[in-house]
Amino acid sequence: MTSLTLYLLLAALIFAAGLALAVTRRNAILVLAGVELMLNAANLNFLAFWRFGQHPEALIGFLFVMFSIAIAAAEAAIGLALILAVFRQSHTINIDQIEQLKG
Amino acid sequence: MNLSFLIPAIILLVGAAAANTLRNLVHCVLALTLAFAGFALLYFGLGAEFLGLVQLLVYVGAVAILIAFTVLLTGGGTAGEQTVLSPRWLQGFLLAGAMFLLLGYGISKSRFTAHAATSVRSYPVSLIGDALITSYALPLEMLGVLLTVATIGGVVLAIREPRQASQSVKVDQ
Amino acid sequence: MLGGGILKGLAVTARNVVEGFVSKERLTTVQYPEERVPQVEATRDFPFLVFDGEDPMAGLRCVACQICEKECPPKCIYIDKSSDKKPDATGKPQFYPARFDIDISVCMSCQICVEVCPFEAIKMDVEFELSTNDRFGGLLYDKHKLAKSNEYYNHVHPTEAAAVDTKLAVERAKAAARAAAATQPKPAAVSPAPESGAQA
Amino acid sequence: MSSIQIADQIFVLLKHWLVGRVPVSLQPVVGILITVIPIICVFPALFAITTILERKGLGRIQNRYGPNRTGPFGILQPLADGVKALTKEDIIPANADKVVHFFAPVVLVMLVFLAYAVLPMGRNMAAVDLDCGVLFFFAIGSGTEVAVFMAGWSSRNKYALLGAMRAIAQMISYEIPLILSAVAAIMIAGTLNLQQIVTQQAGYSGIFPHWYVFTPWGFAAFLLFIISATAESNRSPFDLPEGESEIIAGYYIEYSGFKFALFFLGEYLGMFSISAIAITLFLGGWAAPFSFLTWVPSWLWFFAKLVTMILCFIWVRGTLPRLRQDQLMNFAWKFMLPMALVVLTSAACWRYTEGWQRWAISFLVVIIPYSWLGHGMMSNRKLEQRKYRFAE
Repeated sequence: MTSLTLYLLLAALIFAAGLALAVTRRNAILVLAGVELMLNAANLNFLAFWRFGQHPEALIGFLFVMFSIAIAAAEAAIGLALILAVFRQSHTINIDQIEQLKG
Repeated sequence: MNLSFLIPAIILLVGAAAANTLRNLVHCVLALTLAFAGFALLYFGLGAEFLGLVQLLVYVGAVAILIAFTVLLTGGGTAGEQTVLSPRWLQGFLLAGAMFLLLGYGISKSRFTAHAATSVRSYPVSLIGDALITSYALPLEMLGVLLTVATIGGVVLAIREPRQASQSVKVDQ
Repeated sequence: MLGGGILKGLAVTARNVVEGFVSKERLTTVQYPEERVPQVEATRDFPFLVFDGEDPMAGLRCVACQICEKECPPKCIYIDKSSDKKPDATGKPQFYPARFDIDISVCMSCQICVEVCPFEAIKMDVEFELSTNDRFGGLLYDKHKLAKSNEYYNHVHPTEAAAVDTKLAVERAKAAARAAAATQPKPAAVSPAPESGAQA
Repeated sequence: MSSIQIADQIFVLLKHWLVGRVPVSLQPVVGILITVIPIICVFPALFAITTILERKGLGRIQNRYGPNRTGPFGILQPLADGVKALTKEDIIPANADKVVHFFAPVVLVMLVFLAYAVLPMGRNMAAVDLDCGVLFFFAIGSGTEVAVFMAGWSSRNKYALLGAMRAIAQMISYEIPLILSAVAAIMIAGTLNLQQIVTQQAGYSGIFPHWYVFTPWGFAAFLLFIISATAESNRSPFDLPEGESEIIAGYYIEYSGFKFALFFLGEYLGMFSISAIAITLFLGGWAAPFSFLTWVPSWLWFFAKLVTMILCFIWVRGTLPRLRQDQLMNFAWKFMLPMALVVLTSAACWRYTEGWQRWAISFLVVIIPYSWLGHGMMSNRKLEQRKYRFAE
């Protein structure tokens, strides 16, 4: 078992944890948090492949993670603003109760 | 397996597990913050100091706080959410476990050739800067545009419509 | 220019600091136990009993008339009238307070007792460092503690005490003259003398 | 090695000598301990000195004496305060979230101390010579927001929560101009390493040093940095999060005894570290202010500058009244942020021009938007005699 495999397994575990968080919780904020956790796990994969890859000096995985973090920040800001807007509209953020669009 | 992997990994797993099992929303957010910090430590261990610090700055300093703010603004700071063991939890954890088993199976079956696994050398920041404004200039600019749009979008979404109350006051006068 | 006001404010505070070290007038704080502000003459806090002569108990002007006890708004004065009479400073037999207590933890320094006293027996003190470990007994003053000499009164409130002294001297001279007049024509009234003294 | 050099490097030499005494296997651990323990001792001591200095200084500003009863001239006051804080009962509110309530001050102090790892306190005197030291400092500094949030939320007190919300909003808002004005210096220095930023400012022309604060963009960036640093460390006039008169010490409100002392310590240590960063970025770090004073040891210069900065903070605290929340936010987003971007432009102009033009251009690039913005901010402030509707 190499270090790379260890990192990948850890990332897989965190990804699964993020998935569990996103699936089990009914609170929209925690669903978003689970998505963030999964994103981070993916970042960890990129970074591990960069580190143990053939050309770390090309910085490909590194820069990918950097852009990913920036995009995740934007995503979190927009997502939370959306949650706030929804909360103001329907006074709940339980995703089971937000069903106005149900036909 | 060395300490630079083990300690962050434990922090990370504890944080993720706590975020999954704790009932109080704010506790979940704090556990999530711990997990984010664990990621930053892992990045340090991987020799990506710069990214680890960016992770701290963005996730711990901004995203976690943002999530906490939203929790408080939506009134979730006081009440526990639901019981830990419900059918939905069971389903969710079964799904996640299946996901992990699938990924783990894939990883264990793959043949990776790990290079430079032992010598962890951090790259100078100037190298990153050079790469960002030469070969990655376009993504960087697009990212700037994206962040600007996101800022404006966030403001537009979260801003309150001006209240009607001020008009009625004027009528009174 | 934006920020000019901040610079002006900084200059003011800097001047405060520097001048505080240069001139003593800048620092208005009085370093209390070492330095004291001189008390003005009209200072008053709690009442005391004036006595004439050497012996505090013998010379108390108080005749235990209990007016102050009745007038005291917070009811902090407690007087037991004596059953016998003793000669006062002028030699006349008078009642005297067997017990005269003031609870100065209750006293509100209103000076009403002083104003109602017909005998100039109770006056306001200037002593303010009265802190004690015993909050009940330590602040309940009996007549031994309350008795202070006329000289002390003259010392703390010179003008007021001088006026009181001259008034008392005139009254006593009148009383003496009346007493002298009364001794010659035998049947004249002895009783009006204390009354006139009381009304004066 | 001359005696001047020995005096300059005395702590470094001492550390090497001490580390050389112990067995080789223990050397890394001992080396770390010898680096960390002085930091943990010196800066809290400086905190103790600062509290008495602040109280006496504020007193003098307000024409008072300040504390002068404990020991000669009151210099034992910090000791008395410390004993009082340590012996006080530690009260935890019944409704508080006990775990989070306990960890909030711990996290705060830990993060604040962590920031000291990269500060160069003298030539070769940084605990860690990190390649991206400035980024490390700001990343760690942003973590303190979490501690503030924990303190405010776990107390279950509306004032604590209000104070924490205010503090976080303020810290996030002022972090942007703080980092942007630091970026101006980083851009000119061309490095994120704090030691190298100091060496970039090392030269002298005549007797005057090449510090960034003596350039037009550097001066503006320094002012922006200091204003943001004041807000970031929650000091007056930006002390809304703990406004005593309105929200009763904010997120500290439910803390007593030693935990309160920890918060207090954390706040002051944050101020010191951010002053140290300002010194490093703009005031030449441990370099001497005049070329003929270079014989004075570098660490002495660092601490002299640090104490000067602290005195300036005290001076400002004694002068300016507290802002209102809307004024605070308007100032951050409508003045500080645009000015930080302008300063960045000015620094870029400085970077790519030569001779006297660079002075003229970068000066104009700063001063024109400044007067413009200043005029805009002042124009809607009509200062006139206040009218009282009911009092007259």
